[in-house]
Amino acid sequence: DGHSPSACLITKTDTNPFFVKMREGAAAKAEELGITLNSYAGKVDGDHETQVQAIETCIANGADGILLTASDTSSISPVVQQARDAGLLVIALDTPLEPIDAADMTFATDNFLAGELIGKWAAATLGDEASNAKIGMLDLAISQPTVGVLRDQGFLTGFGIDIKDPSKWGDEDDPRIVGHDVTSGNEEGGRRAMENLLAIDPFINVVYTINEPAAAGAYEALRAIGRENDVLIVSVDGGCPGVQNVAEGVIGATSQQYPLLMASLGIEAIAAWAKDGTKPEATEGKNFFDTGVSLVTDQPADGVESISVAEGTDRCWG
Amino acid sequence: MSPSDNHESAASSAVDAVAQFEDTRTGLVGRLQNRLHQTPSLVPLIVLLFSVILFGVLLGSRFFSPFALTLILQQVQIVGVLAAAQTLIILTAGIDLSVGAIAVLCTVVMGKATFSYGIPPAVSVAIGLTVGTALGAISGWLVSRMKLPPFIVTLGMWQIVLAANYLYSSNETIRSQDIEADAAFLQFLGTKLQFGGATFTLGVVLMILLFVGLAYALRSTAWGRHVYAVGDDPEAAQLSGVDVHKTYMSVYMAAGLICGLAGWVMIGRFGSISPSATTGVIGNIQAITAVVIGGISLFGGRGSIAGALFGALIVGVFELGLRMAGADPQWTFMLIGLLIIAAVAVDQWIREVSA
Amino acid sequence: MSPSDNHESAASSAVDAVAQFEDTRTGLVGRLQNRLHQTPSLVPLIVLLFSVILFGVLLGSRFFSPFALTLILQQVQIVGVLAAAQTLIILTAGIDLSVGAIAVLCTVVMGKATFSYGIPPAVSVAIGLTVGTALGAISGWLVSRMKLPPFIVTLGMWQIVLAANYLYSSNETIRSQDIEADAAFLQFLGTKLQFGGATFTLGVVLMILLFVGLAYALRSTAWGRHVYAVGDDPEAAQLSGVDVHKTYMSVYMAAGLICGLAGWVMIGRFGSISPSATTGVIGNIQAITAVVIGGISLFGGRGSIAGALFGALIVGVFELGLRMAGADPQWTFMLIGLLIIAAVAVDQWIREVSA
Amino acid sequence: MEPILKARNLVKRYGKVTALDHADFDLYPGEILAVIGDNGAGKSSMIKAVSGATIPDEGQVWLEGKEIKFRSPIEARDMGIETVYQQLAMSPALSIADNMFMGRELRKPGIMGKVFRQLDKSAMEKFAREKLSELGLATIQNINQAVESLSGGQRQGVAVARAAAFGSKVVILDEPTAALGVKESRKVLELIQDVRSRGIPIILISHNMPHVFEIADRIHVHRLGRRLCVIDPKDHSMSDAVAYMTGAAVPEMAA
Amino acid sequence: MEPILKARNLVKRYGKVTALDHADFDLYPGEILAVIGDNGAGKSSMIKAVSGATIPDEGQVWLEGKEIKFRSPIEARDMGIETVYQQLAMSPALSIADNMFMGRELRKPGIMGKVFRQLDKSAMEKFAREKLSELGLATIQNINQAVESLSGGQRQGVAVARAAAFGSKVVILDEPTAALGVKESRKVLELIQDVRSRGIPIILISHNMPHVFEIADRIHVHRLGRRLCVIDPKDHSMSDAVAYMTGAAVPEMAA
Ligand SMILES: Nc1ncnc2c1ncn2[C@@H]1O[C@H](COP(=O)(O)OP(=O)(O)OP(=O)(O)O)[C@@H](O)[C@H]1O
Ligand SMILES: Nc1ncnc2c1ncn2[C@@H]1O[C@H](COP(=O)(O)OP(=O)(O)OP(=O)(O)O)[C@@H](O)[C@H]1O
Ligand SMILES: [Mg+2]
Ligand SMILES: [Mg+2]
Repeated sequence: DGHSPSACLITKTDTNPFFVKMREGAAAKAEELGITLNSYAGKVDGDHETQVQAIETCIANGADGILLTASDTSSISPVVQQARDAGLLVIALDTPLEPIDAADMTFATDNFLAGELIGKWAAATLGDEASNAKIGMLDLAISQPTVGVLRDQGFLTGFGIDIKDPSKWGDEDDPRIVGHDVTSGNEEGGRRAMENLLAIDPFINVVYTINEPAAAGAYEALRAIGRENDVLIVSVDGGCPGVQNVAEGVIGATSQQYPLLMASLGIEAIAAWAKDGTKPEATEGKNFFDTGVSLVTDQPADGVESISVAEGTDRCWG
Repeated sequence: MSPSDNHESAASSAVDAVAQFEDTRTGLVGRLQNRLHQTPSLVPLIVLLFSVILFGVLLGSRFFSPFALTLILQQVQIVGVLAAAQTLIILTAGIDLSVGAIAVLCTVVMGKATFSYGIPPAVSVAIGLTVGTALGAISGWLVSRMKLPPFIVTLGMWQIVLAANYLYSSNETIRSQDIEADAAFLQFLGTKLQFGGATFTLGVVLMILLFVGLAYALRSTAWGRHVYAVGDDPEAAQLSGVDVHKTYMSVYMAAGLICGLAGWVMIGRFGSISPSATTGVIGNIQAITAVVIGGISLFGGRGSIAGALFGALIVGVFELGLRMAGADPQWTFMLIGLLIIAAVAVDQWIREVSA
Repeated sequence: MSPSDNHESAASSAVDAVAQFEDTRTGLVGRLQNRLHQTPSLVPLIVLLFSVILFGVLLGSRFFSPFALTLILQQVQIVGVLAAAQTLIILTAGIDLSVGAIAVLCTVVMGKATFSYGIPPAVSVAIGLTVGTALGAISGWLVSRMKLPPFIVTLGMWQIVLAANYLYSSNETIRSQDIEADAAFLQFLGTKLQFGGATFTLGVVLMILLFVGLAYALRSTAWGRHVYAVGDDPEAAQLSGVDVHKTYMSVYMAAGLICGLAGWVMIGRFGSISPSATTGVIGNIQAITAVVIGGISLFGGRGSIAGALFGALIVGVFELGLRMAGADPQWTFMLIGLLIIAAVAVDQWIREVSA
Repeated sequence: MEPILKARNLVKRYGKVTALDHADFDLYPGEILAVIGDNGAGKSSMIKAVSGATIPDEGQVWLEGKEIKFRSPIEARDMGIETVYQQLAMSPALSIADNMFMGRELRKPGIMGKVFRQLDKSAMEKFAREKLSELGLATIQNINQAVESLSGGQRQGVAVARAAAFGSKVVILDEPTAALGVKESRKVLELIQDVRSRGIPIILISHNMPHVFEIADRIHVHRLGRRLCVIDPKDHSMSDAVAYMTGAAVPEMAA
Repeated sequence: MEPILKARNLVKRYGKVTALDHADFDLYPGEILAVIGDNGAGKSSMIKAVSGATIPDEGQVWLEGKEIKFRSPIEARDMGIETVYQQLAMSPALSIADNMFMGRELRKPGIMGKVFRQLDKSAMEKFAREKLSELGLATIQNINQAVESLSGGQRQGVAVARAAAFGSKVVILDEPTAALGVKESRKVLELIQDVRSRGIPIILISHNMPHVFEIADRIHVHRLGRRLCVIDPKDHSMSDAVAYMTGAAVPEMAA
């Protein structure tokens, strides 16, 4: 129809480095393919309303496709359907919609798997001590957005703890868990939450963190009382500062995700859709296109597949 | 009569005329100034029209389509309804930080009632509205009887309601598909009315009716006059015969009820019920923004509720317009910040010029 | 003298005594009431002591340890400094929603100056403080000269600064280790002073000195009297010879500078520099909460700045205490909401009883 | 004759200050009772206590022989006591008509009034205009003008007109002419006499002795929080009154 | 003799209202000039225009023969013009001493005052107490009392004392006795004469004709936003003055 193809990228926020990189990847690919890209984001983590408004805007703008990292995976379905009815290709990035076929395709990391990897690694690294571990859980927010729940519950599962209801954290009764606290996914929250948990039990020796900035904050709190060397911190994301922190021993291991890859693949898919109406295919044997997750650590543990920090640094995103 | 005040009798033959002043402003500008002076809520209306035209010129028919223009209405319906509640509170010189949180809690209550306790949807809606009203009543009581500042009361209420909302719902979302299947009435306000490309939802209609109704009540009933009087000066209102306590209670309860309605509108708009809806966290600031852009004084007792609707629409126009123009979200955020200051500065300026 | 007012001369031999009223309250309670009446900032201090004792009894030596008690100081240092800025604004009957955002922007500016432009850290800190002061000056000018309500100005400023902060920093974090290696001065306020289990940081010391200094300035200098006068009634202050514009400007600039200091404190506390620090989003509400729990009137002109420090500490004690007592984050959030309302209600009650 | 309004042993304390110290008070039907006294003597406190604006700490009040305990000014108004307070109780942003009818608005007849509770603005405006004309304030151009745009004198006029129009048993005026010019003051004095001629008793607080002696039937002298004495203006000179209220002389009857 | 304060053709409009309509004004050294006029005649507007509280739309003001254009009351104060405004300019929550010295606080001598800018509270309190005693307000128990805890009369006393103490060229009083009792009013009148005896001219706005005729040297009659005439109280009766200001009669000289 004469105009150049256009695409929308809608992320949960645009303040988290993860989504910042995702946008950079999409923008680079879009420029390469001559696609107009408009980016939108929620105002805060879990902002569903703004995402709905963004999808509506894309429909009004006559875009060809939408790359969506949904804050609320089930509630978004009706408006996604509206977009698909209007002829837009909708690709879920990072987080699958519920049901997963609400989107045309999903390019995702499995957040539960990401958590599970670090959980297994932590348990394996502690060995027999795992049964006496004292675990601090640094989560995202009290509104318990899904990504936070998936990572948290994945970690606990990997560590070998009964997670009860997998749709929320905080209902576990395993005595090894000292407590949960929330961090907003940044250094500030990480430090305060760690201090709070240390005040409950100063002998915490395993710390799960929602992402690497929170891990860096937790590390500062541990350093303040001189315990930075005897606590195992694990995290999820795989951003370059995070991987560097793994290299320097601040973080023991992190699950690396690939937002740039997801975004550029998504843009390519939209370009193809705009050109001749072809839809992307799912990974063999899965109902989504898995962009993968890898455990980054220099202390590999038996039975947990991992990549080295050097490799992680090559593939990191920020 | 004592002789001492004979001199005052000289006043008895005083001329009764006072200085009469004519309005010297004539012509189009003069008449406009006059009109603005009499109806200050025209100011946000003018800003609204101006911003629609601005984006129309910038974006052309993409923006000037029935689809896009009615989309704005749909996008502001929740904030609009919350702004109506906020206006009532602000007119009494208060401020309500809890509006958004109450709305979200009401959605959760409606959902829980239907899906966990098996109550018929229509009754669940009524229960949700009752909960909103009751929360409003608590705030009202604390403000009116305990004489606590509204800012504090609703700040506390905000946190309490938000936490209660997460705890009560166990952070569980009720999916749109399930609601549609089992309790479609909860989504009733999402019902669409299509006229060509233009789409109205019952939620939008409700919002407009709400503003019309409140505008009538505030202007043409004793209750409305009392709301203004209490906002102006509660002590003077008390002394001149207004039941200040009753007025506060009615205002806070009405605001709570309207927040409940906003909750129902939310279910209609989003289909699902999610305790983590952002309205709970930022709905208050959005509503306050709409109210102040609408020219309603934060000091109470002054302003017309229509302004709040225009204020919400102005923000909606800017947000959609900037998004459609492809502005980065942070730039949009920043421009809305500028807009808030600019709108109020323009308002101030027009009032001064037209004084 | 005209004969008409002879009667008034009868007043010349009037008795000069007026009714003398003795304070009938004696005993311990009476003296306490009297004391509270004279020094209302004692009220939050009492609430603070009471809450420390409460958690001390509940949690025993875990809470009553030098570690936990000084941890509270460390945890409140940022909010405390922001509350000092907020107090100044609130004393002039304003409110500042932008304090947290300005603090975060200042951290980013300090980091960028050092790491992107290679400016020496000490100069970068100065640049950061200047930026804070300049932003305060803009708000002050809009409030004082354009006569815009502070709520609106700082609401807009909040959004603008926050967005500018993300855009300017491209959301990039500067790691603690890098700062330590290349620009340790930025972390200067994180320097620890250890006394047994008790840990103080220079940031905590700065916070306390700031409160002492401001308390002195507000009570014992002409500037302080002018701040109160302007907050009480700006028109009366103007008529009785206060340079209201200068006072507003000095207050907003001082608040901006203090926000810059809060930014420096943040770097010291977190080690790293992150544009997405939560303080940018909720620092304003936290600071306002501290101020109001500290008994400072939102209507301006009344209250003592020491109250704001006590208010911040009360919240800090409750947050840590509740967490240590095993309340989960959602319950803690809710209980803080209740605390806000309860603290202000108790304050109101004590004032009434001691009136 | 029974007093229409009677108070005994009223006590009101504000913290350390005892504003009313066992004050007594009597108002007889159809009279103009002036209350005079120094600044801070407790005159305003006394009339606030009998009109429900404050609740006295001790003491009793009787209206037409029945003991009453007002908990708000609304209750006093409902019983026919209208008061113009020293700090005028007006809502500055509302119109003159709105202010005059505050708390007793007229509703439209028929369904609009009953069901939709619509105000009958035109009726209220008409009434307000009439009452203001009686006071010689016909010059107010626009009855829908906000009260804040009136001069202090005009505002006081509106308050007095409201009290005079609605008071059915007692009208209380606390320094109604303090801010008024000569001409405007005279109008208020005329209005007071007018109200009395309708049989309604009036309490007038004033510092203007000539005015007090001109229209009062009895003069209540208040001093140090209590009634010092009641004098008849025909038997006492203004100098006597001033001497009593300032403490320069002691009234015989009290002596 | 040259007027010390002179104004010509002052115009001030508030929206539709013309508060000052080419008003003229003269104050001569050492005199007490009374300004009388109906409510809303524009008296307060005029003194606000000459004391910097409002900026007139048109017209000129001269102080001691030099044209001045005040942009704020501070400038007027710095030139020795002290004003007590009709709505008292006080900060209710601050103490009496704070209010008296607002904007011209005394600092401690030595380093505490110079470097730390510490206020000399005891000196200010001592001065404030002296000035209030002169006014017969010695009964204020505590000079550190907040102004809001004073009675209206006491408050007016504080404002007058402040103006009298600091006015070096002109003292302007806008209805200083409106809320005062007989005794307190007399004190203010005495104070006014006291200030004049120090050679400082005074402008007194009042509705109380006996007071005006008792102490004024000349009387400026204001009507409908402008000066109608200036009369000598020795040549005219109070009835004349009232007739002129209310428009019941037209002054000869103006005719
Ligand atoms: N709300 C209040 N709070 C504290 N003190 C008060 C209050 N109202 C009155 N007072 C005090 O009570 C005393 C009596 O005051 P009141 O107003 O009754 O005097 P008044 O006789 O009406 O004086 P005026 O002639 O100046 O109006 C005064 O000392 C006053 O300061
Ligand atoms: N700030 C203002 N805004 C609007 N109108 C005003 C303002 N100040 C004064 N006016 C109007 O200007 C006119 C003159 O008012 P001004 O106060 O000067 O009268 P005045 O002679 O002092 O009266 P009074 O004896 O009642 O004090 C009045 O009609 C008044 O309503
Ligand atoms: Mg009184
Ligand atoms: Mg005047």
